[in-house]
Amino acid sequence: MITVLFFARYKEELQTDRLQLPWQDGWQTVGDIRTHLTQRGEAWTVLEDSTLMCALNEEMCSLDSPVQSGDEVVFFPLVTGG
Amino acid sequence: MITVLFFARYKEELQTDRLQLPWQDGWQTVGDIRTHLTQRGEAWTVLEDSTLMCALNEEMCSLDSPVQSGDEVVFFPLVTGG
Amino acid sequence: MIQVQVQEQLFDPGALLHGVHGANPAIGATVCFTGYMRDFNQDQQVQGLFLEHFPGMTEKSLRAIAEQACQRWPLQAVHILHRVGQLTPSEPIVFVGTASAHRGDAFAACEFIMDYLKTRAPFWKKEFTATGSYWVDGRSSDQQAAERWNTDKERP
Amino acid sequence: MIQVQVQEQLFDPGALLHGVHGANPAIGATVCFTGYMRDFNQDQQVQGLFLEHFPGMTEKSLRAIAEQACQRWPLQAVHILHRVGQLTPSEPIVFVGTASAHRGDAFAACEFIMDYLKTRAPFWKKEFTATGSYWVDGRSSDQQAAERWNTDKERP
Repeated sequence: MITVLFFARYKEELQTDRLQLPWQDGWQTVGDIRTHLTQRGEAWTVLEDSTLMCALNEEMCSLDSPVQSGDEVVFFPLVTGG
Repeated sequence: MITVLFFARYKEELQTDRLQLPWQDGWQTVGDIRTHLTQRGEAWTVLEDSTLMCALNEEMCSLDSPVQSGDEVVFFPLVTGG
Repeated sequence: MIQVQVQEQLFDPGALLHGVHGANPAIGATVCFTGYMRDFNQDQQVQGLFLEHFPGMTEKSLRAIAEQACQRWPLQAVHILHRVGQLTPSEPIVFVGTASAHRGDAFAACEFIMDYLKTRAPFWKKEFTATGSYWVDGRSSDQQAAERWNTDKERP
Repeated sequence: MIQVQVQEQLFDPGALLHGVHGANPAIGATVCFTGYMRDFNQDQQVQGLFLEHFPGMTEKSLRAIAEQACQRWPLQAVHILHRVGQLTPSEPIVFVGTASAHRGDAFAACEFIMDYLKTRAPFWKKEFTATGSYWVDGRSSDQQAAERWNTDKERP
């Protein structure tokens, strides 16, 4: 199982802030989770955003970061605090 | 007539904060006033300080700045405010 | 020495400035940045701002940025406060205060923290205008400002 | 928009910070530097500080520095306050506050003003220690800090 969270614009466009995905053999990186989601259809292509940022278990990560079952993966647009 | 002011360390070492010098033909620059003063004797060599700063009529200036009778010339060490 | 706060409530930047110095006689310099909500952005009048964040990560990421600053410069105090939720124009959004024996370190650390906060802390702004509400886009100038610090030099 | 004060009395840096913003909704960022008296310098405990200045030139030179900053960066407010006379440890000596739409301009202007103030405003410090009183020497690092700004670049 992988928990996926979305924030800000992604959350609104996907109309969801949280998903639970049953673990699939072959998943190796955060990027694989993204690819899985973008194949769900039109709305999900928002995650192909070139400035997409991601976090793994509450730490910033890259799309290359390895995932395993039980992880929490978060996708969000460029941050704009301050 | 030239009015000369001293501040901080110079003022203490010279034991004066203000002089009036009768105008002398041949004076052209602030540097000429300094040379005149350093020739007064031992204590006055404090003005040969390589980091000496100067002001002319309440504006920072250089030793090359031209003077004329009636001017106020000020000599002081490197400033240390802030 | 490091203090990090994330809160909805309005705060008083002047009171925080006093806290950064804290009457510590070893401190020679404090630099305090305050970011305020403007009523104008991208040619539009802005009436309100909503600041979303990722609660699990927000304080952690601010603390990590403060710790990096303390490793780069000798600091006596770092205080970061960032608001979340609903804001109105002229309200303070963020405060970053740094204290050091010497001014150069306090300036560099404060600017470093703001540049990193702008690009590495999980906050997102949504602006409310007469024509609707819009998520604010991240700016490439902010990314560039943060990249200035990627060298070994203490100053960009 | 430019405010310059030279005074003997203690001042409240937090209150000045509020004044720099002044509830102007066009201001997105303020940067406030406060310089404090330290109780230690050059391996000696310092008990007091006397700040001499050249009254005819002091405010004029501070105002000229503020005006140069306003020519280099788009600023909404500049406030410089410098104390003179007798000070005790932990007291604030100098405050420089800048306000701008964007943070980079406020940071650069505030640091520029401090670097110029340190090398171009007629103040001299005399420290009082257990072994006597000493005029503080000007530092070449301050001269170098000021020279960073002599290029056309907005940032050193």
